[in-house]
Amino acid sequence: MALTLTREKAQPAIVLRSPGYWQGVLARLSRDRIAMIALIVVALLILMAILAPYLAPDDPTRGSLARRLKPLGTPGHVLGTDELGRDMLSRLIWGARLSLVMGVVPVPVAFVLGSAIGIIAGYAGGLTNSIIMRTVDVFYAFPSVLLAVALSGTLGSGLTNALVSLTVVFIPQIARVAESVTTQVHRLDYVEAARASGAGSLAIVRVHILGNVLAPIFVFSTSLISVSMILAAGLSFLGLGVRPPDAEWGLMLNTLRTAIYINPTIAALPGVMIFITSIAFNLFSDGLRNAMDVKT
Amino acid sequence: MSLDLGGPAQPLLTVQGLVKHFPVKGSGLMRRRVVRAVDGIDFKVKKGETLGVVGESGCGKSTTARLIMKLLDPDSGTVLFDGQKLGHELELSAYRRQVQMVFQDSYASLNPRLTIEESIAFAPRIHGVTARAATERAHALLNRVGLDPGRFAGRYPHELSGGQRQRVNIARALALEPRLVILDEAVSALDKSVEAQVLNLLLDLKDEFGLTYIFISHDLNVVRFLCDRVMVMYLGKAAEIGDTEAIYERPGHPYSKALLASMPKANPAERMDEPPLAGDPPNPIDPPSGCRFHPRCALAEPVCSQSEPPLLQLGGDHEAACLANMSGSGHSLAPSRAP
Amino acid sequence: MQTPPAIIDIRNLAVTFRGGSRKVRAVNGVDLTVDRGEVLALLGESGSGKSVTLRSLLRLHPKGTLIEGEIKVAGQDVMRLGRRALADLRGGTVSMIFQEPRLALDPVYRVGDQIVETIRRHMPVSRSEARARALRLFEDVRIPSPESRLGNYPHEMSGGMLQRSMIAMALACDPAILLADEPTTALDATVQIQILLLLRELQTRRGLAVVFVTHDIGVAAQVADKVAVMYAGRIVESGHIADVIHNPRHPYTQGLLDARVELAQGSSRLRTIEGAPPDLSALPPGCAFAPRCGRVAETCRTVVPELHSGSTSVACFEPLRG
Amino acid sequence: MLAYAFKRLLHVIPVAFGVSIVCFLLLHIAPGDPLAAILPADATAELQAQMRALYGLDRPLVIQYLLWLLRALHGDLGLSIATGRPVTREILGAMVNSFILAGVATLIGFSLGSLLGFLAGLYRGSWIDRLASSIAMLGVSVPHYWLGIVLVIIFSVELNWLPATGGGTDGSGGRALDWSYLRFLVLPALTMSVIPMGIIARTIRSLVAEVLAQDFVQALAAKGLMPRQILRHVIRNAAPTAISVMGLQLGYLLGGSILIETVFSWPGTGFLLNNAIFTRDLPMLQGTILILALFFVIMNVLVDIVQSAIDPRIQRN
Repeated sequence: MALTLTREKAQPAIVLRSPGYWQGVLARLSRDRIAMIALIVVALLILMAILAPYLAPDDPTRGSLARRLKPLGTPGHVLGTDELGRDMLSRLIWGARLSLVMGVVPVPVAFVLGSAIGIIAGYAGGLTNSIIMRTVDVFYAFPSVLLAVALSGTLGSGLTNALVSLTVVFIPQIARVAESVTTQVHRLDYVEAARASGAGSLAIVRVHILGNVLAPIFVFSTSLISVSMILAAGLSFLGLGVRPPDAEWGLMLNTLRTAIYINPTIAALPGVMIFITSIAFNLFSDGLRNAMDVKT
Repeated sequence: MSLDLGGPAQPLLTVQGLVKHFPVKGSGLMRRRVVRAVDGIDFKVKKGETLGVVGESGCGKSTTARLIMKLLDPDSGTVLFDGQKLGHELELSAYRRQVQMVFQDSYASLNPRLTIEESIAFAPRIHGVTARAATERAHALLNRVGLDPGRFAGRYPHELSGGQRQRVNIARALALEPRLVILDEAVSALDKSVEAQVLNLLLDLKDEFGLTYIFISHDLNVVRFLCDRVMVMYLGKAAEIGDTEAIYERPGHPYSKALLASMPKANPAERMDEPPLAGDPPNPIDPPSGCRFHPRCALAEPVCSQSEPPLLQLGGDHEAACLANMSGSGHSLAPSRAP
Repeated sequence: MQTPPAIIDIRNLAVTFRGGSRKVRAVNGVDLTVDRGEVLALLGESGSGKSVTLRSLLRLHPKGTLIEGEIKVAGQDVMRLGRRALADLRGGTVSMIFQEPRLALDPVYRVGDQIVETIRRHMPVSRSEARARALRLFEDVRIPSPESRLGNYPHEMSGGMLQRSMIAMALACDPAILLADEPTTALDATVQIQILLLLRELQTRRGLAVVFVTHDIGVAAQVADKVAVMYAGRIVESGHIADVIHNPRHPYTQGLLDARVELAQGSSRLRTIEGAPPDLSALPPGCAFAPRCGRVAETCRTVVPELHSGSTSVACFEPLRG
Repeated sequence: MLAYAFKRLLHVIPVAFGVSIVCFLLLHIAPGDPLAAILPADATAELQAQMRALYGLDRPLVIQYLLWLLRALHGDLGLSIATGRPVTREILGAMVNSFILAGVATLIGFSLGSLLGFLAGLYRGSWIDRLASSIAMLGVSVPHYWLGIVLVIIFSVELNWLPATGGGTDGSGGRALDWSYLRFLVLPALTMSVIPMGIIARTIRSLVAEVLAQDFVQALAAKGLMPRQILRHVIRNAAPTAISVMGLQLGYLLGGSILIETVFSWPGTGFLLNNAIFTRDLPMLQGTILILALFFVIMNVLVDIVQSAIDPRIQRN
């Protein structure tokens, strides 16, 4: 049965190409008005963080006890001043830097590590799966706030420790999702067919598994950014994140707590920033989930 | 390109004592229950023939296919391909180039993120064919299964109809130039008019490439049309095996007889009055003792629940596992012991 | 000559689904009558509109579906029924069984309770009376040890048993009409014939009118008095089952019958209908079968043929035989 | 059923062991000498060695762990460095307070969340859905500790209706079912209920949509049931999952109560944890984390068992 096929000149002049999955996702996403607004808000926040030195009207760390807790609309201090007389607007703008870094960075790191762990466990199955997943289960057995607090509580405050703690919190969550989708995909007929054609594990994972599991893991991970923002600011709020006098929204919320009787509006401002960021990430993640057509 | 090793008389595939049990999820702490999906089957597939495998849900047809494909590891039993023992004389990767499979669900068996040509070209690429040559082969195969590569090569599975997708799956299975193709309910999900087109295509391809088929189906009419020989399975065992005409004309097992009689005739004048068989196919967990068919069998006698009938030759290649055919079995219909 | 009015009378039914921006014309002008005690098979392939036509009799379509035409069932104008009256009709006068009984029963209620619920919805009876009635129904559909089976959850029953339960539930309130949507397609061959024979027996005993949707000519031949063959949302041929099977007049019916594998035993290839059914969101202007038809004429491509009666009614400009 | 419960409990043992190991190791990843807090700064090497031996810190890690575990299994988690009282007793006292707060918050969150979720799921795509979904979205996005501060500003500082911080009858730490006690509970419970409200609403919304898409719903309509009667089936189908999500939320709230309890100075485990961190009271820190994590683990198991008991779809064997 010599394959006469290859000798035929069957190559068509033009092959019609359908738009691929990711093109479709982008198209659907760009039609989702709410997701696009959320994306713009996120972009503006990031821009604000990058351009903080140019945008902030004042030095965020220099204050004067003479002008403590000035109300909104004070000349020269549009958003008032904090308990040490530092300009609130400048601190909120500068605060975006540490707040975003603390809130966002753990998620991509955990995405890479968690996906790797979960996909390996899901693809290998059997004993390897059991060993990996039971270990993951141990960390998953801690409520996320508790684990983050426990780790940074013992490691001590500071940016790096907070980042490590948050990453450790999210790895098992992402690994579990990755494992479960990988196990599902692994059972599908097209993976069986690929195995049946003699493909090795690496080729199957690269061609057939990754393309089909990354989307749901990615969507899940983006939904964690909002959680991470709240948690990161929460750590700083507890005094476990960045240390004063650095500007960070959670920490600002903490230090301004004493001011709620004197100038409540000012005291609530940093939380508004956390809230906005968290909503924007959540809305974008929801839009992404719809655009990617990921179930649950 | 692998050569014909043992000559035309050597069976292409020989399956001996194949067994596969699955543990039941969530079964008791003390007693592990198992699904006896495949419980000791032997059969041969001759070169160039089409072997039909028929039976109801839970009879082990699909498990058998996956065992042959080595997608599952058997608990015991051996598979010889062209006389070579799989795993010993014949390496798995070499075997897989020669045996391919088409699944029932045309959608689930194509990667939704790959274009049609990528799906077909995947296997040749794995086996070292250059990207360009693999794509060319994919286009040629698409052409051969009746899909214009210009229109279909760059599309994704969800943009095709069920019949078109199944043609793609056939092209994909042929991309490695296999000798044996296992068709696991490959046309069952298709509409009748589409099914007819795909069946003709399968016949054409078989002639053209000298293929051997194992055709798994629950549709006895299709099996009769397509297959040279048939194996009837019931609860993980072969009830009967033999030439298609022999089985359809003179079924040797009461189950085969009932199964054949259950096919509705497309003639209002030939309506049935009594169902040939009562009850549902039983669960392959804890199958009945003795002959597994005895609780539903019209010929069942006490002996049938006690001893398990072996496959017994009825003449030529035709074998059936029924105590009523076995002299000295103790069944009242059994022929008297041969002199 | 006064004939009693048909129990089902559909005139010029059209059903349009709105899937996003596209409009899918699933049913495209169907006329259909079924008499009391008569079994009609709606025969067709997927996308032919047979199932949609069936569901129209109960207006069981997703929100936003456009239904046009007249539907009269047991003397009631289904298109004009209010919410309450429509619900009274469903399950009371007209009931339905489905292709996948496992999916059509609520998984978290016992099967017996689901039947009791149906009975008490339509009949003013006590719980225990309804229970007794459910038990009798289970005996009628010949479920072994019916008493204990009433207490089963759906997942504890086999496919054949579930379909029997579904039939029991459908007959619970003595309907005049039973709608069956491929009720044996998901079942094994030996079970399928049991269910078909059970349906036929119950139909005769109760004098039911049945509309039976199927893609399988053999199944239709086993149960139906009359058959209507559908293609692309229209009926292309209808008549007594024996006439249609033995003397098909529409080229599509002929093609379907010719493609049967049973006929091809001994020959090397099957006879097929070339091509594929049309896209329902972009139907051709004339006969929908024209692009695949061997007898196509000029008119076929521009004008939609009406259903003309003869030995069987056929919608074709170039019918076979008379 | 019992067999299932038993099996599920067996499965939890390795996880519980793992949790104990993590808690034990926490002490050892802590920077600095664990004795630094109790030893005077000018302690002699001899005294240090003595203390080390006393606390078993001179033994191999594995032995230390086993000894610690053995004591923990007997309910002995050591003495608090800050107060000198047994850690176990301190935690159990605080646990009751945390449980009351988390329980009330879960109830509020579950009631509101279910209502919003069902409305959104049943009227999918309508303005009701959009409104309910938006509220749920705000619920899952809000930094709840900030919301607590805002509520304090409004109801304590501005309106002076409710106390800003503290707990117990008139802040004394006692418990009674009267206003003097409950008024302390209102703000923290409301604050704490917001996140579970959002999560439960979102879960139930998609759950309802999932149930409505199933074939049997059409079959229910086909047998003549009115929308209200169909709704009963939908609720019964969604209930097992909804209840298990509620159980998990209770576990989360209890384990994650530190932020809210700190904002409101509510005398629970979170508050205890916060104090332990800042006084470097490591036995207390370790003990609290261990107990909370184990509670969460057990909560998970209970949820599974309850779910399998009320959901006939789960094979019970």
